[in-house]
Amino acid sequence: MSFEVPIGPQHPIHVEPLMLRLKVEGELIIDVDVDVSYIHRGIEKGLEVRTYLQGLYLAERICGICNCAHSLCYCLNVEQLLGKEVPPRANYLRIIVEELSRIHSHLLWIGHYFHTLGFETLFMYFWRDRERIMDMIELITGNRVITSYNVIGGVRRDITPEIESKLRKTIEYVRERMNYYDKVIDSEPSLLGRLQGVGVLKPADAISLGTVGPHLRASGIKHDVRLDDPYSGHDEVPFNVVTYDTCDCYARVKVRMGEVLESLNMISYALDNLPSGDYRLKIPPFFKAPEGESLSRVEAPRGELVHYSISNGGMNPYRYKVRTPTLANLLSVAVMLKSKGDYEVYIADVPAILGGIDPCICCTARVIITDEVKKKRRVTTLTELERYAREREVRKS
Amino acid sequence: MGLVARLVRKCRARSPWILLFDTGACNACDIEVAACLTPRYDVERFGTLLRGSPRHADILVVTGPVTRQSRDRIIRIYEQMPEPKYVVAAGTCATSGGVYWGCYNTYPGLDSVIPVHAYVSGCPVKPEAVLMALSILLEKIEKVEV
Amino acid sequence: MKVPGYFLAEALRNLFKKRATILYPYREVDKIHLPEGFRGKIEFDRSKCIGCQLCFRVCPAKAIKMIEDEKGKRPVFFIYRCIYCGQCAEVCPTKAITLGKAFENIALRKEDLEVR
Amino acid sequence: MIWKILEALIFPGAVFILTVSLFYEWIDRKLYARLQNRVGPHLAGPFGLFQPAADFIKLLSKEDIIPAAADRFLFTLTPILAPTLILLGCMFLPVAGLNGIVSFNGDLIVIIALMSFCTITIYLAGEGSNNRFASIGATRAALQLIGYEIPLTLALLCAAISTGSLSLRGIVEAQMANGTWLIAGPQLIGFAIFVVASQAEMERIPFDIPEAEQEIVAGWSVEYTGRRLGLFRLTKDLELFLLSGLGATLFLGGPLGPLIPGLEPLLHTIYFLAKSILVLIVFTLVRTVFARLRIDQMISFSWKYLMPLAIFLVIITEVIA
Repeated sequence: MSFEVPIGPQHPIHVEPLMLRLKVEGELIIDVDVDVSYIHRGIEKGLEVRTYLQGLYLAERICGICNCAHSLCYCLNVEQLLGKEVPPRANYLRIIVEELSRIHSHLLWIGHYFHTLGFETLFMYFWRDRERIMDMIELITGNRVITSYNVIGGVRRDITPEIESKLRKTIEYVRERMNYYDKVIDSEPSLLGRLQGVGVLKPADAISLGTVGPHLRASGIKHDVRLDDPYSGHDEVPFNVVTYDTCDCYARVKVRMGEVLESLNMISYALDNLPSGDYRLKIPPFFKAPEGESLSRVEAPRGELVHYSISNGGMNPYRYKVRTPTLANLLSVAVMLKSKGDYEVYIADVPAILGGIDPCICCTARVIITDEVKKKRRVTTLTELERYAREREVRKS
Repeated sequence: MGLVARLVRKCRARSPWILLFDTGACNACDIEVAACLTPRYDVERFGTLLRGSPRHADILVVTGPVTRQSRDRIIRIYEQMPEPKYVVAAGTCATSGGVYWGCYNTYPGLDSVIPVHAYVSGCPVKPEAVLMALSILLEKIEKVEV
Repeated sequence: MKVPGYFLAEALRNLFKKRATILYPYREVDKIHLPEGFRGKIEFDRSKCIGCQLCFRVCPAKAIKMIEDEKGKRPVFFIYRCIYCGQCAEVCPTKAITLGKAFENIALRKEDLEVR
Repeated sequence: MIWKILEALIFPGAVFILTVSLFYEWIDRKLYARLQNRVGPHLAGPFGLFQPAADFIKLLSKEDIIPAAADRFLFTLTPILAPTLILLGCMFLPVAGLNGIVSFNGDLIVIIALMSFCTITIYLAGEGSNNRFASIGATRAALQLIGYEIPLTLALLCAAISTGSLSLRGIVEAQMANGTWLIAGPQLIGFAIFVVASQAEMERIPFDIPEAEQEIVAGWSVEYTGRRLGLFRLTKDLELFLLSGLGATLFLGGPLGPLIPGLEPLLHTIYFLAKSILVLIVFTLVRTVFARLRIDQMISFSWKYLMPLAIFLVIITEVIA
């Protein structure tokens, strides 16, 4: 006997409204359908009625956790339209804040992930140590989460030597804690039992489903926008791409742990080699962008983020399109959640697998298919989207 | 007012269980409200527990502008909560829609959908502000002013 | 190496450590982290304002409305719409708008959240 | 007669047990918070001492909702039945003196039976509320019973075998006669099994599978509001008292300790409470350092490791005794 269990829109598994319709047999999940439409706000349309400057603040609020990546991507996009190059010091400052927000996002995710697995104490410790990073972000940018640090033509504030010394101290503290937590994760059997062998995604599947970011790297594939298509001075700051080849939830935790350490190294390097000079170009609050189109890519904490815009020479973009990493990753969740053969998925694995991709639904809900003939708007379900992706894959090959 | 009624009011003010619902926020307010649970802020000092089921909760903390899709859900969750219940609109988007003006899928503020007892402005709200809002609301609950 | 309860030592160590909690709304008010340059509630100096409307035009949240008073045009700020981005303070030519440190903008009625 | 009734109602009976079990919840929550480097409840009374009581009174005063789809009979019966069963179990504990309020040969078996009945009540409570999460939680609670029930019984049985008595009084007296507590010796293993299995009985981390918040919201209690929920929370507190008291009685000698003539009942109570708080601290530490297991992992853990260990212990105890 199978019956349907609705997870969401209000469910402690995930604070954001996300609807998972699970078809279960006892404790085993046999089918799943994902609906992410609860959070669709119409941001892309909203961007078209704002000036470029106002749009920056809306783009930043597509997602609160990866706001730095979104605002950076928006700024790169508009700077590309305008044909402006930001000063080198601004690039380094952007890297520092971007990596800080990556650390904050990863710590937040790891902590919350353990919370969903029922390991409350580790959740508390991770979030306690994350507060140090939040203090640093607040010190540099003036706000804890939504930083508003990147502006078109550079960054908003400079870093003082006083801030720099505090930042270095925090880096040392966080690095020490990370090394300790790494040991905890490797030695606690109740935790390993929930992580190892759960939600396996083979590298070939990961590519064909179009996953990005740490989720893809946990399947052992070396892909990182910072390396493949360096932006904002990332070609000058050395770093390693962390990959792991067990392809399960354990690998996803380990990859993010490794990335936190890498980001700490990048911040130290950027602080050591901070170029002097100006940190912001003078750009008036109201301007018209020349006609054309531009595309920018940024490695957000959750993976590759793409912004695309068309300008028709006006004060505001003619069309703006955002493709967020969670949308790419959600497809793989639907595949990983289905029990097939000896690969069994229990209801208890839903937090582990869904959490494993670091879902950020507020980035995601922007797929609406408009039926021109029937004049009806409907939101695509994930199964349809998955089918669409597969068909396209077939067509390509 | 009788002794029992005063005791009950005091107990209500000392044990507010909260339910967090996101009606379309950008996640920033969510993580800031969630950060209240953690060691630095520790909202359990007030006796607060974060509950998963609306049936157990006393205070509904809503973040984000109300989207069309989640409007019915928030009303349903509000109706599932047992009396007496209170609603806190956390963040600028929940109080007024904030930066999402001109987006076709959002409502102007939470109070156009369900009654709201306390507004916290901030983008995102600082966890300290959430604590302050809770303590103000609890004081008012004790004196039966909301 | 799998060790059940590996975490116990750290947890016990934290039992005797000082708490990480700031007892904020009642005590230890000075311990909260409010750095220089924190973007809080808008503070407005009427005497410096020249009524140029720049803040009204750049505001990304439509939190500013222009009204007429006895000295001419001036902005009104609706804190319940404000997103604390600081753009108005940045464009203001006479620095009449600054961002203060007040972050507890709480009200039981919406009308209380306004800066005039 | 009057004396006996007073004993059952006030001290060391119902009122005392309820107060102490609320106090135990406070210890549990506060210690849990301190282990996580937090403060924990501190506003309700000194150090938040009245926090559980405030929760309980608040829940009593809230609106009472019975969902239309729920079974009214079960929905009304189970919240009353569950705390009653556990409270009855607590009556057997030798809180003040060597005897419980009720004491007869074989009361250990009765306690075990009452705890199983309580789990069955919880199963009915979940199924009666006719909600998908609640029925998954209820099924998990029943499934979990299969896992921990036998090891728990065997662990308690070993204590009975090694002292040669099936009554709590007999076990305490045997420990008094021996001069050592049962935990010193092979029964240390029994204590370990007892701690693990009682975590499952009380549905706490790592075995809080039936009410796993992140998976099935609040499990079997998802539809209960107001005073019904309050009674279920009270059941959890009473279980905390019952199991920590049981552990203290069987393995730590219960009310035993150096006595001053004339003050025996008081000293017995103090020793009993101190030892059961010690067991409670062990429970809390276990809750702090583990992640939640999956239901299949839990069952296989208890059948692969706990069961053979318990049977092995029975054999050893039999050989020694």
